[in-house]
Amino acid sequence: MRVGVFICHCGNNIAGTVDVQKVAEEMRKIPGVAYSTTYVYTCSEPGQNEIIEAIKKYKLDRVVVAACSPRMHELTFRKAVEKASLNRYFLEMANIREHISWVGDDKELNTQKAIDVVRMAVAKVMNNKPLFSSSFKLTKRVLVIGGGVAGMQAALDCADGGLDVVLVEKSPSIGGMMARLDKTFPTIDCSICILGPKMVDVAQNERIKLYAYSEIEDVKGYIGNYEVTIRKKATYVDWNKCTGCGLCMEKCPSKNAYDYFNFGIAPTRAINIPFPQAIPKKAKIDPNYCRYFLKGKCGVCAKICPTKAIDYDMKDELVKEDVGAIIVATGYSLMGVENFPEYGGGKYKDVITGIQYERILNASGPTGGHIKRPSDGKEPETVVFISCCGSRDKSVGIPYCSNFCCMYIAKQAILTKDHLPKSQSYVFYMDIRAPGKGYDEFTRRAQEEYGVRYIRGRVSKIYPRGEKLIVRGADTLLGIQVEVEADLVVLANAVISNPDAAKLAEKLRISYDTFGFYVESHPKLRPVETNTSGVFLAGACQGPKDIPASVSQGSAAASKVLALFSKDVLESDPQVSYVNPNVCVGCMKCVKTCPFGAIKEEELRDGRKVAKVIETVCAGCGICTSTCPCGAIQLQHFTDNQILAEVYAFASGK
Amino acid sequence: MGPKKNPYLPEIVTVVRIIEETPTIKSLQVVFDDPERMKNFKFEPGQVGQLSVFGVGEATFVINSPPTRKEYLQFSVMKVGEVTSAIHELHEGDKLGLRAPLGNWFPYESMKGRNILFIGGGIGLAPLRTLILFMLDNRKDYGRITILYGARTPIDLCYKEDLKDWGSRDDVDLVLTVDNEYPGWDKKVGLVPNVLLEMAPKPDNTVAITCGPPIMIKYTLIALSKLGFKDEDIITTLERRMKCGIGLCGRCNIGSKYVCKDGPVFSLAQLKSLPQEEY
Amino acid sequence: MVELKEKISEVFRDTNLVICWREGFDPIHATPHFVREESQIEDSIFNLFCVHNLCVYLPFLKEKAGILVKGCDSRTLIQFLQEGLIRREDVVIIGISCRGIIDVGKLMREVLYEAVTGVSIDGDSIKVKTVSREREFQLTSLLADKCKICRYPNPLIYDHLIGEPVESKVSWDMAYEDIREFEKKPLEDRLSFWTKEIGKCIRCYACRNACPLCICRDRCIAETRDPHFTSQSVELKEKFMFHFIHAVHLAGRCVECGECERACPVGIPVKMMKKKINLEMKELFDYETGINVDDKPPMYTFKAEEEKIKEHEL
Amino acid sequence: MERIGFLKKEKIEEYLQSLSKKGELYVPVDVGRAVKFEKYLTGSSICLDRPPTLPPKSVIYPQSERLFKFKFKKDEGNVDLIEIEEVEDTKKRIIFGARPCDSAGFSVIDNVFIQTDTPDVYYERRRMNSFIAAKACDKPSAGCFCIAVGGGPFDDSGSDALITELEEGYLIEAKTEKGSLFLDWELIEPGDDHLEKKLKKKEESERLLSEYLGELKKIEPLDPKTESFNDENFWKRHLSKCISCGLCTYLCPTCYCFNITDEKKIFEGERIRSWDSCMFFHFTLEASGHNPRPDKFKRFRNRVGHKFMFYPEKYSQLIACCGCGRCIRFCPVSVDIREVVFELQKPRRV
Amino acid sequence: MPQESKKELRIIGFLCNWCSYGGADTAGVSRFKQPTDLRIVRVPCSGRVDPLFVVRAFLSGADGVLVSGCHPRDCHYSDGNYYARRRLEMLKRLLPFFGIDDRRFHYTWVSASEGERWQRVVTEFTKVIHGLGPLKIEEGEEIG
Repeated sequence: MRVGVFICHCGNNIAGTVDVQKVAEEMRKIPGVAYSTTYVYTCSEPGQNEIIEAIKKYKLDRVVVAACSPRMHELTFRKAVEKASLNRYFLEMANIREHISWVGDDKELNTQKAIDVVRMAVAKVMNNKPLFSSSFKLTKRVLVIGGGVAGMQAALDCADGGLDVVLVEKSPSIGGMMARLDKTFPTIDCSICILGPKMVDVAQNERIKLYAYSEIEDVKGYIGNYEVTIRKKATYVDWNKCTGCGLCMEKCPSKNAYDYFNFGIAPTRAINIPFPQAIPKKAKIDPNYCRYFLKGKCGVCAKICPTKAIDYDMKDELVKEDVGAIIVATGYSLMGVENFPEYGGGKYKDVITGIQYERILNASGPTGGHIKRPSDGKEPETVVFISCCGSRDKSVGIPYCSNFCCMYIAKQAILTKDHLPKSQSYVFYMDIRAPGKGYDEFTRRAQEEYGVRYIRGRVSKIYPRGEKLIVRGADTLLGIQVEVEADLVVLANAVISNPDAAKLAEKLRISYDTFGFYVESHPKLRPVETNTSGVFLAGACQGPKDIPASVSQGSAAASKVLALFSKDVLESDPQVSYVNPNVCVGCMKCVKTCPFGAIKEEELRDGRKVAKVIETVCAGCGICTSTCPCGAIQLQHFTDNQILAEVYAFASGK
Repeated sequence: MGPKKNPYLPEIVTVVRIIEETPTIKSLQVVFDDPERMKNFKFEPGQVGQLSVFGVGEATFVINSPPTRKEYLQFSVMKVGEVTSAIHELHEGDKLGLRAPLGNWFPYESMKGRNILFIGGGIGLAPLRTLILFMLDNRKDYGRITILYGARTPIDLCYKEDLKDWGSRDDVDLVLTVDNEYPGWDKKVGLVPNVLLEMAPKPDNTVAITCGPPIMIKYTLIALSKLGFKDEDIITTLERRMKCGIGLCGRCNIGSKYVCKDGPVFSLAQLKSLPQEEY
Repeated sequence: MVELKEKISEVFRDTNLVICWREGFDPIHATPHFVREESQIEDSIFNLFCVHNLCVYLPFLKEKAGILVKGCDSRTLIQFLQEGLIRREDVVIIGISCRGIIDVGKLMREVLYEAVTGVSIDGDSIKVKTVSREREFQLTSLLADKCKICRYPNPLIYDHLIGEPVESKVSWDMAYEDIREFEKKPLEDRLSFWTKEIGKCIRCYACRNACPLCICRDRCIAETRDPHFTSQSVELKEKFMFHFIHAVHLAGRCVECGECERACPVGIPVKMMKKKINLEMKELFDYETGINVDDKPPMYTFKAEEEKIKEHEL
Repeated sequence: MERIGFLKKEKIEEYLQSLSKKGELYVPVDVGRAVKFEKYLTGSSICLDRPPTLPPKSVIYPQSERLFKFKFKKDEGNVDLIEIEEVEDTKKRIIFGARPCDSAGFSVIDNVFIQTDTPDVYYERRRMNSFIAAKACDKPSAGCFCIAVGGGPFDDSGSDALITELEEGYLIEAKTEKGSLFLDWELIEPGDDHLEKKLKKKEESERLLSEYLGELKKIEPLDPKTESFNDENFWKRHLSKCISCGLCTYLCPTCYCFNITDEKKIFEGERIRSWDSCMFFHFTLEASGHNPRPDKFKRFRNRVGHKFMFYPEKYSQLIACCGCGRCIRFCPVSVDIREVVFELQKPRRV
Repeated sequence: MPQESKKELRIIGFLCNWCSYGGADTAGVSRFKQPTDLRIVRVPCSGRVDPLFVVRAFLSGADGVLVSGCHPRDCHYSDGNYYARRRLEMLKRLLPFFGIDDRRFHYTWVSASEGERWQRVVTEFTKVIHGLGPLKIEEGEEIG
């Protein structure tokens, strides 16, 4: 074995507080180390060339670079050793900058620490094995989960790029949250007017296969080769026959069904089309309210339907789709009004949430766009908006900002004034967050042009007085208690993850944070990737974000998929686990603990049952290796012996 | 009597040349660091040595260069375990430990004047090579020399230089075979025991010497018996896990015989007198 | 005894193999008995010397088998089933309600290992005849330690049951009193206790091979160089390493049958370490080994919110 | 040259203290649930009333020992050099209180390790420098069968001195020249008067053992042609219960199989020889994964074969078993090697 | 921070690549000064840390062992730290049974952004180990 050790000065970053010459000398004494040197900037081109030359000149078969963090330059040096025809896994890095020179002042101790750490890396590299990736084919189809604006954008971009897309939407229509909005900030253009055409594009695109009112049942496989099972939920209406004429909805005698689309601001019929622009524009029965399902008789819709599309016996249907990549764009949910009892949420009808108010403002909403308060249908004169309801409130477990409330409050206040010129809006806020393009100007317009009164402070209590609601709070700027007599109170309720977000994440084997938002691979550099290769994120499922951000992410995820599919075969990461069938005792504990389902049972020719790793699914965490009692399954590049070699090298430094 | 020699102490040797025989087999040529020792070192064809990679351990290999050529000692090593992997990591100039010679050897004296049939598979040609070269260096002492050698693919054939030489000699019959058809391969195709049956060599005045993977040996022994070879005329060399190399540590025995000390060379007649074990 | 043989016969007709006991080389030793022929049934016994946990053979058996289990042994079967190491349909279980067995090691030490030529049991007393004399003991004084704190005298899983159910008055706390007592000692005393005990170890691996849950057996990492967790040297730290391997691999799996301790020729209290872990498993995960087939061994599962694991402050 | 002496019981401690000055003294000590040979320290209480759990084998043949150390050095050309440093142990060791079977065990190992053209210098050195006094057995212990394999409770082969415990003291008989080490003390009184008592004791002890063994009185070496030996079913029938641990071999005074492994730190290392057991799968496992003795049946067959067939074949019909009975007494599943050997010989007996 | 004494103790840390190793990097980038005793071994995930590595480190001469992974729910491999938490907790409770002070072994969670937290963990853990002094386990039988 001929190990080469290269100690980087990193200018003065390392050499300033570590005696790099001494480290190099100590390494030279180690048996098996054939060459040891220092260089000013090892990562520079001449620095890399130095390594390449040394490998050739001294016939090195292993390389240790002691420099900065491997998280920074491991790939750089792997490529360098590869240029010298060494397998890239014959490289190890010792981190003597971030972990030593930058955090310790004592040069002598730093040097000793560096000697130990580099020696440990030398010990490890001596146990390294060459690893080779294998290639596999991929299915060039993509699954997009969620038909909101992010998902639609992703689907359209993928389709434009020539990919077949499977789009799965949980609710009866695509459109998501944006379809419910009245206007969008800061341009005040009509939300459905800009979204509607996109929805139609999706419907009409031949490359997009839409499953509305469907959910993901199961995901099997791995990047390039997923098999997805989709549950098409029963609508009790044969959508092949339904023309969306709406006759059934008109005649339906169950008039008190909960209107999910309108967030329950007013009831709808048990058979309904959620909104006029719905795609697909098809009816569906809500069996929780339908008389036929509740009482066993009615059948009005079935009788009236001109195409005989009603089918009360319809069952959920499972379909399978093969795809090579998955874009998750499942969006977000909102805290319900009942979560704010201190504001009388759920108790006073005229305390509503921002999204409910959005529906009241909307021309296609239950009030036809006329602002009427829910309790008595009167036009409000005083409207109070309260920001940060739930958001940034550790006491309810939501420390984060919901991102867009400040903006929509300003928008809704402006619209209120437009609708009811005599009205006056108040906004209780903590601080105004308007960092987007044209955003700050927009909130100023609300105050300056529309006379919206912004009060910096929290509301402590809301209670009724006659027909009015008294909003009592503090004005922290003036340092006084204020009371506003309001006709309508709008709560900017917190954005939360979907209730089933965790379940879906587990099916997809992606990570999610404490709040149920999906975790990207890297917050800055890999914002739409997940740690499961082949699964990408777009929109608010990753965290609260507004429309432009969601749309950009939709496009970004699509471009990632297109880039991925530009190859005909994929290469697997060889840093995966491997089972030595001669050693495996077949206890299958690894199978049970693998978070990725990457290990299966296999029967050998002699009838013995052993574990086997599906290389392409294995993500390389090594849980199996620390689970396996007999050491039969080893995570390549982090084998027991590689780690133990470091432990023993650590110990021999005494 | 002076102090007894410590049989466990290796002598230091230096690797002078490494030959990559196949992707998994390397041959090492080593010389003793003590030039006197190199000069006086004596061994017989078929004897083995224990190579030490210090810190990793020892493993047994046959000295496959013949006693008639003593510029160096050659060992061929297939990469299978810890020690052999470490040996594969060696470079020219590296130091090793060696305990040799150990074990018995081919009874070449009693083979004089007889025809010799060598049957080898894969790295199993190694112990045969030492005897083949030895016999070629004493060619007149022996009758016809036939060598049947097989491997999985042409890439897996060892000692390609030797094979070229033997193939071109008039006084050696060389038959090469590989397990399956292979692009560009114009010699025999088939498993060694089958090719042997096809060749149907005459057992008269012939000694058959075979070495290869256990399964090949098993069927070759059957084939030879079928061809009428007497048990005394069938000679094989065995492999076992060995540690001490001097018949003490107790793991390489077959019945009362220790492969490291009483072997590794056995005639089929001897093997048949031992308890049945998997070879 | 008639009942025993009848049951074995019945099961044997179905399985062609019943693992039970017969008399061993002297009257105080029984030995596992693999009944593969009808004629062998006659030799089968069950008495106070049937100490072995016969389940140890099951995971390696390639055939269907009948097996005799005492209450404590039956937990092994449940643990096997939890871990998927055997299939329920491959075993026919003859359970035996048990009043306790003799600590044969203790008995041998009592008679200074003198060869025993005869034994007779009368009520609560046991007469042991050795080559030179006869001695009488109270049965309770020779009872195995595990039997004194037995909470499961009746098999928890069986197809056939022999004997009247036995009541146990032992509580969880009583069963783990020894561990809590030991933990009252200062750290240094604990270390020196184990230094002395583990110092005796000869790494014969009898504890490991007698353990029904040590399913690696031949592949144990205490003997390998890949992975190289421990060397073959007899240094104390290497012996410690072996016992840690043993304990850690049995975490949340040991059913406390005590076979490890019984098998140990030099009397190391090997079971204590596992009992300590079991105590923690109960406290941390409310998990007890070998009780419910549907339980999951705690080291192979998790909860996102662990109620009992608090983050450690420095 | 036989010399006899007598040591009063109350003088034993003083005696052992004196002995311990002549070399490293090992005596059987109760270490809690087991009796083990340990270095004698003032105050150690010697335990002679029961057979030691472990034979004193490890005193002369340690469970693990360093064969040599090696150091890595570099020359000017940065080439790794290796320096070997042999370990030479010339310490004098005294074993007091072995059993006759334990001493006989050393004789078995002597044949293999010393009577060969490549003697094991480590064992030989220790063996030559050690002095063994065996204590004769008064009564048979569970599983004892020394007389069946040519030994006896008062046998002195392999011992330098034989001790007989009498009521008032110990009769010490030197059996070799080295044995005088145990007698050359002022504490020792003339012993001839006690000889008769000893013979009586011997007779009694042999009678007890013989009665205990009943028909299992004599074990002959196995004929290499023993039919059942190659019959797989025979081994299945008798050894299904074996759990394949190494207890029998590690407790055996005659088992000597070993392993050699290297342990390395960064700049140095050592080659260690440690006990191994033929009952272990790893014992014969080859690097390729092939194992000529892959199951416990083949391994046990080899163990029985080694002791009762192969060894006798090589060493003039001597059996490599001293009949101490430990493998029977302590086997977790009570495998009885005598029973197996008898069964193997049955067809011939009938 | 000035070194009080140059006498270091042997502390080894197993850090998961994605969070804690990154956290230690962040601490470095931010120049958060730390005591120098700790030597870091990078592993992909805290779930890769076999409790036996910790044991081996102690038996080979470590005076303190630190394991750090991603915060619960933040595991790069989604479940690794959950398994680690159970196994390491088991070990932490087992060590004192053998007489090894459980304060010598600490496991915790540090994310890639928590440079300051990492500094605190290292500083305090090192202090704890210095408070306990070197771990002494008898050599026992010297090999022959």
